[in-house]
Amino acid sequence: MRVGVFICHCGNNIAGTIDVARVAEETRKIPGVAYATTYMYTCSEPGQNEIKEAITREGLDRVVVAACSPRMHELTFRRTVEKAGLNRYFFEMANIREHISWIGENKDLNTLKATEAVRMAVAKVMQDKPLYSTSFKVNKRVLVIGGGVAGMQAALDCADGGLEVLLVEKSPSVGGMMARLDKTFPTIDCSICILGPKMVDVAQHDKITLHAYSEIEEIKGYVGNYQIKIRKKATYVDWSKCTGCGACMEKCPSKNSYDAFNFGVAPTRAINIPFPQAIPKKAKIDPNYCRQFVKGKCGVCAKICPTNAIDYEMKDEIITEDIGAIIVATGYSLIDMDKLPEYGGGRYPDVISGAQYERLLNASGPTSGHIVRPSDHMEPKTIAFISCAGSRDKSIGIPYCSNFCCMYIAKQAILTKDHIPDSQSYVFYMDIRSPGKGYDEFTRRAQEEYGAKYIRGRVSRIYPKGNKMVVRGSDTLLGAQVEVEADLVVLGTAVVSTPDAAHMAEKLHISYDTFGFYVESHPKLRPVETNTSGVFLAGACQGPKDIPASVGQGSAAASKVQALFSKDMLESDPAVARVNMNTCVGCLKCLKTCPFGAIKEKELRDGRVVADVIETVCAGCGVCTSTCPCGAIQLQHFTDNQLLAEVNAICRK
Amino acid sequence: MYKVKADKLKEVVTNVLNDVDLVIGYKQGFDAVHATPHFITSADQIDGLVWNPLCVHNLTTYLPALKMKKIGVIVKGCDSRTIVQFIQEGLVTRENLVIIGIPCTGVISVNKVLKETSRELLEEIVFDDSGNVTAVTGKGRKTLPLAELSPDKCRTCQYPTPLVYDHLVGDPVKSDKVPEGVYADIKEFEGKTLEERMKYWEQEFDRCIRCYACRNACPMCICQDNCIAESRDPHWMTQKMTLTEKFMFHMIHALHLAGRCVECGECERVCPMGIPVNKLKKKINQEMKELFDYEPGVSLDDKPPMFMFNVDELKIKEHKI
Amino acid sequence: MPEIATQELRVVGFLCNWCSYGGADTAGVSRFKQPTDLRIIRVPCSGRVDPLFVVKALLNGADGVLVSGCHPRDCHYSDGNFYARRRLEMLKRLLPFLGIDERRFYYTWVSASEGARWQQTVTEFTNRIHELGPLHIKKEATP
Amino acid sequence: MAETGFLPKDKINGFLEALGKDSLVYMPVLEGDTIIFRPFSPEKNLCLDRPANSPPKSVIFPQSDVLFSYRYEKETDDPKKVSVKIESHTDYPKAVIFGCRPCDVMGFTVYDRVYIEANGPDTYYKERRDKTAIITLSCPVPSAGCFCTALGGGPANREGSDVLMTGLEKGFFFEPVSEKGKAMLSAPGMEDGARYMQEAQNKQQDAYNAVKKPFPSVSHTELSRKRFDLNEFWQQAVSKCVSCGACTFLCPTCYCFNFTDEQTLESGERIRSWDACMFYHFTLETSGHNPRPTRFERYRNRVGHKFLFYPEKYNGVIACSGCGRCIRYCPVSVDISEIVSQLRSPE
Repeated sequence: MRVGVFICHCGNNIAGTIDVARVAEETRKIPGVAYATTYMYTCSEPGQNEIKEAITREGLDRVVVAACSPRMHELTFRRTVEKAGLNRYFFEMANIREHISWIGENKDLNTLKATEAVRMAVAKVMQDKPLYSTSFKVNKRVLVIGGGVAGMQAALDCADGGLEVLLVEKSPSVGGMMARLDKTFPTIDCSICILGPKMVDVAQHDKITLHAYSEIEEIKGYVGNYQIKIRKKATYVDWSKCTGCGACMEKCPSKNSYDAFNFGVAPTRAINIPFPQAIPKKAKIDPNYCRQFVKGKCGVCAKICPTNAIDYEMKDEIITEDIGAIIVATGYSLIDMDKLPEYGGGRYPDVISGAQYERLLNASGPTSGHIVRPSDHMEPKTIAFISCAGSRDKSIGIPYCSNFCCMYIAKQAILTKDHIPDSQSYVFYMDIRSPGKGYDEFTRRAQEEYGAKYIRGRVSRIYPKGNKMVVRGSDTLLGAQVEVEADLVVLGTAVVSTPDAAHMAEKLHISYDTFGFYVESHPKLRPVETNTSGVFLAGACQGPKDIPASVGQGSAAASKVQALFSKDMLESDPAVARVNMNTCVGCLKCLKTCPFGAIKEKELRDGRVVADVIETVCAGCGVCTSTCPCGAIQLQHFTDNQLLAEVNAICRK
Repeated sequence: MYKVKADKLKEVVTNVLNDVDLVIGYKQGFDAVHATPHFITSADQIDGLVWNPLCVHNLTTYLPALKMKKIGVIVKGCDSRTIVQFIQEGLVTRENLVIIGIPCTGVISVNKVLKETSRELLEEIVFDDSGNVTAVTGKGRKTLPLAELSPDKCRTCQYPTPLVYDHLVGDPVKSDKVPEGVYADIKEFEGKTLEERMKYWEQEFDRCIRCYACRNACPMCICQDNCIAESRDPHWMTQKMTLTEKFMFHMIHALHLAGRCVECGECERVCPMGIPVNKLKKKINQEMKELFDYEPGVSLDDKPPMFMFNVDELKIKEHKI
Repeated sequence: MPEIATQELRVVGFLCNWCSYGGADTAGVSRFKQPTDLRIIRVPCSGRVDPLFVVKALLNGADGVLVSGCHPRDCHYSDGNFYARRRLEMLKRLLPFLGIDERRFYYTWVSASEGARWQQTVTEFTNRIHELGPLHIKKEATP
Repeated sequence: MAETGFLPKDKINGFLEALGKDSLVYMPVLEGDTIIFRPFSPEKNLCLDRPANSPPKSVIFPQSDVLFSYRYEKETDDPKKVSVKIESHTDYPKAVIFGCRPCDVMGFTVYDRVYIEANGPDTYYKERRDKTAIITLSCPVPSAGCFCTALGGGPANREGSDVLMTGLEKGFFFEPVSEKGKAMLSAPGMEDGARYMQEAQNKQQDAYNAVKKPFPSVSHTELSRKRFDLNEFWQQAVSKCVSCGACTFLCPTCYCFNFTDEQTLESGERIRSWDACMFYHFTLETSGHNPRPTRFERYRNRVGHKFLFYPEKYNGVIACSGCGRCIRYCPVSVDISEIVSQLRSPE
């Protein structure tokens, strides 16, 4: 074997605290090493050329680069050796910068450690085997989960790029949170007015198939070749017949159904169309309230429906689809106000959430845009807004900032003044977070032009007094206790992940953080990718985001899919588990432990049953390898022998 | 008593033999104190069947290799745990098994008998219904209660009656041993200092000749011919007879049995060099019970703890350095 | 091959590529000084670490072994570290039975962002091993 | 100069210490319930009550033996040039095996034919063999499974030993067999043995009569080839075999080995280690094919080698000393003597 070793100075980053010449000299003594040299910047173009030339000049068949972290440059150098005609897996990196030169103070010890790190890499590279990726066909259909603004943007961009899109939305209409907002900051545009057209495009685009009121049942397969099951939930209305005339809704006798779209600000009918601009504009029955279901008799809607669309017998329907990539845009939820007892959320009718206030402000909302307080439907004159209601509060496990509350509270303060000119808004805040174009100016306008009183401090308690709500807090700027007697209190409730976020993540095999937000591949450089290839993120499911950010990420995810689908064939990563059929005893413990279901049984001609790896599904974690008692299943490039070679290189008796 | 059971057993086997390829039982071995596995494929072999405290072997060890055949097998309470574990791990096909269970009143430890008779050649050994054992040598006869001659596993046996069976020969027996007793030997050993323990294992393992009797007699050692102790790929061990390698082999054996060892004690019984091979596995089992409230081979619908997990592990706390 | 400097002991670390190896990188980028005894072996996932690797290292000259993976729930492969946790815990509880001080083996979770936590882990563990001194296991055997 | 010697019981340690001056003395030591040959030291628990669990064959034929080690060396000027330095290890010390049994020693005579006489000496074996003196103890009583007399041996067989000791009431009666043996008569504490001769002979005769004979005698020509080749016979006989190596590794006459090279980055060793025909790997071919895939085929080979192939090659000598270990220590009590008698009985 003829191993070539290239030790990088990295300017002074490495050479400053490691005697690289000494390392090269010691390395040269290893029998398998035919060539060992140092180089100023190995990752530079001349540096890479030096490697290529050395490979041909010295007839090297394996290469070790001792430099920075493989997480930084492994790919770079793999390409380099490949260009020189070696298999890209005949390459190892010794991390002598992050793990040695930058953290060790004693130059001699650093040099020794570096020498051994190189020694380990040499031992490993000598055990390396050439690996070749296989290519497989891609199904160029995209699944977008979630019909909020991010999901719709992603769907439209993919569709406009000529891709076939399946858009699955769990509520009866697309539009998501944005469709429920009154205006948007900082331009005070009518939210639904700017979103509506997008919703219509989604409905009318011939490349987009919309499955509203549907949920993802199951996801199988791998990038390029997923098989998914979609549950179309029973609406008890045949949407192929429903014209959305709304007659049923008018006549429906059960008037106290919970109105999810309006955050329960006011009740709705058991059969309803969530809002005028709904897409699709179809009615659905809520069996929890519908008399036909609860009492077993009624049937009013069925009688008056002009197209006989009502079908009380309707059942959930499961449909199967093949797709090649997935964009997850499942959005966010708001913290349940019961979790904020000090604010009396849930206990006092006149303490409401910012989201509910949006509906009160909205012309097509339950109060047709008249701000009235829930308890007595009086018009409030004094309104207290409380930001960070739950956010940035470790005690309830939400240490993070919810990103856009400061802005919408400012907006709501402004709109309140528009609606009720003689009103006075108070805003309790911890500090105002308004980065972004025109944002800070906007919060200033709320204070300076619209006279909202901003009080810096946490609210300690809210309690009723007569027909008022007393908001008690401290003004940290004045260093004094303040009490505001408000008619209505609006909480900027914290943004949290959707209730089934974790469940969905497990279906998708993507990771999620402790708060249930999905984790991107790299916080800086791969913000829309996940660790599962073929699955991308858009919008607030990855963390609190305002509209432009969500739309931007939607487009980004779409462009990632476009790039992925620009090829007809994909290459599989060859560093996956492989089974030695001669030594596999067929105990199938690997099959039981594989996190990805990448292992299946296989019966050989002699009747023996052995394990078999589905290469494209295997993600290369190696749990199977550490589970297999007879070492028959080996994760390529991290085989027992390869790791043992490293252990033996440093543990010698 | 044993005679009666043996006769009943022969009846059962006669019937079972009609619908299986093979029944595995016991017959008299090469001398008075040894029984030996008896592979019965035809009726004329049934007469050779014996049942008495010499029937120490765990016959289930043959089952995984015969997975494809229809087998009848005779099991004691302890042996039956192996089958339960096999089923948990899907290593046998229950439908292909006819399990003939025998409620067990204890077996002998050949080694203890030999010690008691100062290793004189044994001419005869008699088991009477009062639970006494009489050993006859050229130098005379000696009678002792079976309890004193039984292997340690019997002395703490919790499951004298098979946990799974198709036929039960004789009436169920209840255990009169306290569960706390099971790991008494482990606790006692832990009275030693670290240095003493290390010294102990070094001395014991040093006797190992790597004949792999412990491995091959072990019913849960499913790799057998593909054991990594002998393979070059993966190359975990050399063939050198250093203490390190012997130590390593026994660690492989123990860790591969983690949460799987049913404590039948065969590994220890068959070791020609008298190494307490079962001790490590018992220790691991003790921890499995503590950590996951799991005991191998006692419940058909358990799952072996090393091949599953809980997102929140109640008993596993973060460690301090 | 220079001999191991006398003041150093042999500490082996198995680090998962996605979290702990990254955490060690972060510590490096932040120039968090650490003892130099540790030798790092990179594995894709802590679930890849067969407890036998730890045993092999300890029997063959390591004085301490450290395994570090992603925090539970944050595993790059969603479940790997859950298996690791069970198996490594089992080993940690077995070691003293063999006469090996369980403090010579430590497994923990360090994320790619926890450079400081990594520095602390390496420093404290290395110091601990130095307190315990070299691990002596008899090597020769009689024929 | 006396023909025989007598060593009083209390003189044993002194005798062994004297031997230990110029050689490595191995003696049977009791550890727990196990007797194993260990280098002599007065603290160790010498035990002659019964045959050791494992014979002392590893003294002359080690279970694993580093035949030679090699080191790669780089020429500093040109890192591409590598030279190999080989170092062999044959400078063995003088050794004495004390207190083994006639059946154990017979093993060495079996090896001698293969490793010394047959096709040029195997230096590693011969060196140790020549440098080792063997003091054998005649068996006072047979152990379970013993059948040496059926194979032409006996509890007082002298073949291969340098001295035969017989344990008497007050001490040990020494009968030299070789020159090495004669020399020991002048060892410290040794008396003239003449007056103990009779007592010793009686002892030896009683022991001889006590050994059980599964068959009067056996020669490879008497065995039924037909039955030997019959798979059903073996399936019937050894379907219970678990295919471990206890029988072969405890066998004083088994001498098969395997070679493995163990290499680190700079150096390596060639190791000869015992192998067992009972192991699957023994005949496993690189292709994955195995001519003896089943356990009974492997056991057939074991019996065949001892009772047919070896005798055929070495004028009728049976390569089994009847020590009975493979019977005593077999996990499932496979009885080779029973199988041989079945092969012997007429078809």
